[in-house]
Amino acid sequence: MSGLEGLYQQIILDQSKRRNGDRLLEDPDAEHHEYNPTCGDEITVRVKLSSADAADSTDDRGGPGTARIAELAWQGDGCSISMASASTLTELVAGRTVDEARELIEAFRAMLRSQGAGEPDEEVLGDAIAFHGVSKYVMRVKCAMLAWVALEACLAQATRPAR
Amino acid sequence: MSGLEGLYQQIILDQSKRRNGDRLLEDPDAEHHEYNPTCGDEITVRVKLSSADAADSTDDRGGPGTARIAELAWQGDGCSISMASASTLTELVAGRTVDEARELIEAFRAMLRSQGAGEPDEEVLGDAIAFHGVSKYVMRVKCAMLAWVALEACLAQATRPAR
Amino acid sequence: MSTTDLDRIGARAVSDLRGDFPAFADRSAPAYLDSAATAQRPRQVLDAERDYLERHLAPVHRGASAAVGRSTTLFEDARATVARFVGAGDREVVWTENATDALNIVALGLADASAGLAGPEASRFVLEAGDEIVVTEAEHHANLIPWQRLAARTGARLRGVRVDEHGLWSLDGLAAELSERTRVVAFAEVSNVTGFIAPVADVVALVRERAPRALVVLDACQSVPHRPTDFAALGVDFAAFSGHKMLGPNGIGVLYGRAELLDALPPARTGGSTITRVTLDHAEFLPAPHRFEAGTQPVSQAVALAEAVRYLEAIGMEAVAAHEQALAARVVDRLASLPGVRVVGPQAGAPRAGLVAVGVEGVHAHDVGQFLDEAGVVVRVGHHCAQPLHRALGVTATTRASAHVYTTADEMDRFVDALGEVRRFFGVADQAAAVIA
Amino acid sequence: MSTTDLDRIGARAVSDLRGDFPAFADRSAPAYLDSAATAQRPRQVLDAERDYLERHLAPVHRGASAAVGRSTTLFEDARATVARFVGAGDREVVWTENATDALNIVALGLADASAGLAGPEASRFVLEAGDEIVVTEAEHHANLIPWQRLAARTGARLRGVRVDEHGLWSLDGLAAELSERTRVVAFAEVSNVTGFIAPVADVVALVRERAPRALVVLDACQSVPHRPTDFAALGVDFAAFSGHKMLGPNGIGVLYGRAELLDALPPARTGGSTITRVTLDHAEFLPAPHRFEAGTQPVSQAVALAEAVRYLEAIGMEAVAAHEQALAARVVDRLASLPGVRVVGPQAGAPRAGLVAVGVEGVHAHDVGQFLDEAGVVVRVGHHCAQPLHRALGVTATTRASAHVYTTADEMDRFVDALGEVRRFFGVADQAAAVIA
Ligand SMILES: Cc1ncc(COP(=O)(O)O)c(C=O)c1O
Ligand SMILES: Cc1ncc(COP(=O)(O)O)c(C=O)c1O
Ligand code: FES
Ligand code: FES
Repeated sequence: MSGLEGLYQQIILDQSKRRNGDRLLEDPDAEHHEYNPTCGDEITVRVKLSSADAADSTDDRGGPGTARIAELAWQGDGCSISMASASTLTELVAGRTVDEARELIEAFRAMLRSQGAGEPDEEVLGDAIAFHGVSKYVMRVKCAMLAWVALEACLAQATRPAR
Repeated sequence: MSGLEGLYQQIILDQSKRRNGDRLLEDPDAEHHEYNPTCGDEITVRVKLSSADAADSTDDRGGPGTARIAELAWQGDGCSISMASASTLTELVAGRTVDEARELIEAFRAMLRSQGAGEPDEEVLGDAIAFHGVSKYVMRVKCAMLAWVALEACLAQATRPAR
Repeated sequence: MSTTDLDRIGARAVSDLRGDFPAFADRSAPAYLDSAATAQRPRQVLDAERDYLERHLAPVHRGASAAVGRSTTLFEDARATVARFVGAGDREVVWTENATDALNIVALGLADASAGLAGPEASRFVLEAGDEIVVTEAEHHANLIPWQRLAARTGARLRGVRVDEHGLWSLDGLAAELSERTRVVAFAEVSNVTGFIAPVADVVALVRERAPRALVVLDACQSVPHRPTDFAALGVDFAAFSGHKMLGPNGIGVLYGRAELLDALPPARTGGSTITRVTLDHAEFLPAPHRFEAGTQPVSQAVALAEAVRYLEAIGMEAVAAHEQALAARVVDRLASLPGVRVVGPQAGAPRAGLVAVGVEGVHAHDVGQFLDEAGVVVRVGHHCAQPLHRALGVTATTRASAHVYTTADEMDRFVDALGEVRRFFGVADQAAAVIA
Repeated sequence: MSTTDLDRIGARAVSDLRGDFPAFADRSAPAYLDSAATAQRPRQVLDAERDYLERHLAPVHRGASAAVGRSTTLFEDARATVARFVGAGDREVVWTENATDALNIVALGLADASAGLAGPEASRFVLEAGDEIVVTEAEHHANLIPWQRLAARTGARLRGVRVDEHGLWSLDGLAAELSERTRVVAFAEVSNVTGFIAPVADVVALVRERAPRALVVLDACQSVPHRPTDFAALGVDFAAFSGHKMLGPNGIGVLYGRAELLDALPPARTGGSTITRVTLDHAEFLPAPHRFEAGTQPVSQAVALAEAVRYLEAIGMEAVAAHEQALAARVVDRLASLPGVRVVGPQAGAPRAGLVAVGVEGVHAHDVGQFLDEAGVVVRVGHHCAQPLHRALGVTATTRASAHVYTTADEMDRFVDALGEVRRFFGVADQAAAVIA
């Protein structure tokens, strides 16, 4: 796969046009605005959580990490990578618990920092493995991370004890 | 003559100890303080002029340039070159007209800018030719010029129309 | 101009001149079309700096040794060479870190004068609430934010000359912003985005007439490296440019100022070598240029920059300008027939400097840049440190190709050709575009 | 330590190490004993910069190209290397023009915070009339005048810790100047004139106890190049040093600051690359370090400085300190028996850094320097940018020899030997001196 096709896989080009989740979410539980200083692009991510249900809990802490992401939506503009990444994120996190989402974000970050090394785990990352190619392009890693970092900030906000 | 002996001719070492003119001159017609930023040394030159006498005038302008330097004195401290140069200057200018002193200063400056080239004119410069060697040492030219530049400023002051 | 003409610069073939640049030794290297950001350096410049470092390195202006004398002479000769190159006196060239630093020195100096940190000699630099600073909307952030800060520090008001839909401002637009209250007019001689060449002499005449109390500050970053410059003839008060855009080193820039202004402007940055007498409580400053040169200066860089100047002078700045402008004109001409590609700045036929920024409909500039990069064409994408301009153009980012002495027509052609492919790759090409590409 | 030991530095013979330095290729070259002003550079450092310029030169942090990616990675890796070397986090190292610039950035940032140019995050930087800034009388002008200007800008008062007849200050003397009103304590870890090594950790502890509102600013210009440094362990708030004194290039210095302080300090110099969003009227700044790095940075210099760090690390900073301090100690010992020569700073037996400044009775320092120069010994003469200290010592100027990794015992001996001749040459030697010389 040539460099460019490795970066812009068809699924990325498609997602960048599909823009899943590109809309206003009213009354979010958390919202975060992220800015990419290298290009000036911005994104605002908003989430709604459904409160933790004991039966849903995967551990016995029953803490805020067991709440579920009921809805994620975003607004913003950026390059095809950032838009595709926001769209993919929207698909992937719906219905996950906060802890699960955090693990996903961590795995995504690790893949993007790999500089092209290794094979991403499709079990964990699902369609997000399409962004593995981005990790070879240091200047574009931020594009792929933009929505994910914003979600991370939302989750921190939403699960902060004093909220 | 080795480099060092060319720079520090015996006459310079002697003059630096003799320090002709190193004293306070009361009620000067002009005074100027000069500072050497490379080393922090300073000198204050003061002069008294005797008013121009028509018979003394070398031209028929009879302007301020024909006044005579009755006395020059200085106070300050510095390296042996600057002290010797002030001392030599004191000896050389006494009794000269302002115009003559200016010519002397210009000749001295030209010699110091020569970077060692040429032969200085003893007729014009007298004992000051001993400073020819300084012209090869760019960092020391200012030392030799210090008192002379101060005198130049005094003369400008003293002969300024509105004084 | 035919492509054959485009392959010559002054008396030399561009292909021959490229032999001076180690960066182009590998002929398969991509086309480097980002010289407006930073230029490549000829061997002569690299060698001059290395020779200084290997054989003459010593402090300058301090001490009595012959080594210091030699080093000082090289340093001050470099200043004289650069001064002559831009129509300045030796004392009118201040070394800075870069052009940004140079512009800050002026803005911060005015702020200090306004805060009473200088004597009566600096009274003409004192700004008061109600005074005005005029910039254009097209300015690089380096020639905008320092003025915003000056406004905040003094209570003065910042006014922006608006740009039209191509990003261009006019003398009329400028005239409308000028008044007795105007204290600073700051603008770029050549825009790093639009390639617009400002009529500097006309601006100066207009300012002197309409805003007699204003200082004219010229951002000459994109002009000094590319065209003949004579600050004295232009009549500006201050000007700034950088070494690294003119085949010289990073880490050095120049603040030009008319001698009597520089001698009176308080130095924003203070420290060793700027002073005469220092007590624990007080310091007195040297005249210009040394009052601004705090601490150990970029000496090896000054020596190398002087060599860059000699290199450019050997080509001839008229020839440099002609070469680069012809390349850009050809790009603009060719792009006129490419659908979905919008050229920012002067349109086909109008004068422009040797750079061309474009927007590609439906494709983000960073994706365009990535595509071009893969096609072996290194361009700059982004807001080019000119966010207000881009906002006025209605885009976040553009894609810019820029030329220098070593740029070939073939490289510029590769830029245009690749632009012709980009929309199809990203699946946004319309019928018409598909036909042409 | 025997001279044999003095000819080794860590695991290497100094004579072997000198082979790395092109400046010493000519064995008849004079002894270069002015490294405290600026150091010579090893081939490794020169090559690293040239390699970057020939093969990797491209802008950093802007654009999407692979070239920019490579250049950015080299640039940020260099920052990480330098950060590790001084016990700092990557975000705690800001590139500056030189150490002077770094100190100015702190002082100007405090002034801006005090003038209301920053948000509530900068409230701890706000100085008011009646607040106090404490420096020592021994400071380099770079660590004095910026504080004078800050005092003038804010109405704060500058207090100076006095030095004794050798030019030394003490913890007690410092303690007497501290209070609740103290907002800044600025001092050099190693004096460039006396060679005094300040007890930094003790100073920090004292300041935290007596002056809890004070920021501790360390001038590390003469320490980072010569001894192991760990700013985090020392607990200082800010620190400054220069590349050119540590075998690296001119045109680059470092401001260290604790991350949370740097993120809150307003940037004095503004422009491209320091910002997030910019409108015509307003700009928002990035976190540290980028908020301070306005305009095109000294990228090739950063790459070279990182190589200088690796070079020093390969020797080992403990070994560097031991070598240089042993050379200086030996000079002080030998000078003790030379009449008419007064050693400034710590006397024989007391710890001192690798430099020795002297006064020669009856001979002006510049004449001493000229004599030494002719004897093939390059030293520094003057006030060494420390006029208040010299005034306290009762002299205008002194003569200083300073060592670096490449300095040999023989070179230092030539300094002492020539000093033994100088008074006779200028006709001021007394009987005793004549016997010894
Ligand atoms: C103690 C000290 N502080 C500050 C400086 C200033 O360093 P620079 O000139 O590199 O800014 C120096 C060097 O001259 C120094 O020795
Ligand atoms: C028009 C213009 N002004 C100012 C600058 C700033 O120059 P530097 O980054 O060298 O300070 C640039 C270059 O980026 C520019 O193109
Ligand atoms: S270029 Fe802006 S987010 Fe990708
Ligand atoms: S060294 Fe100061 S005047 Fe000569």
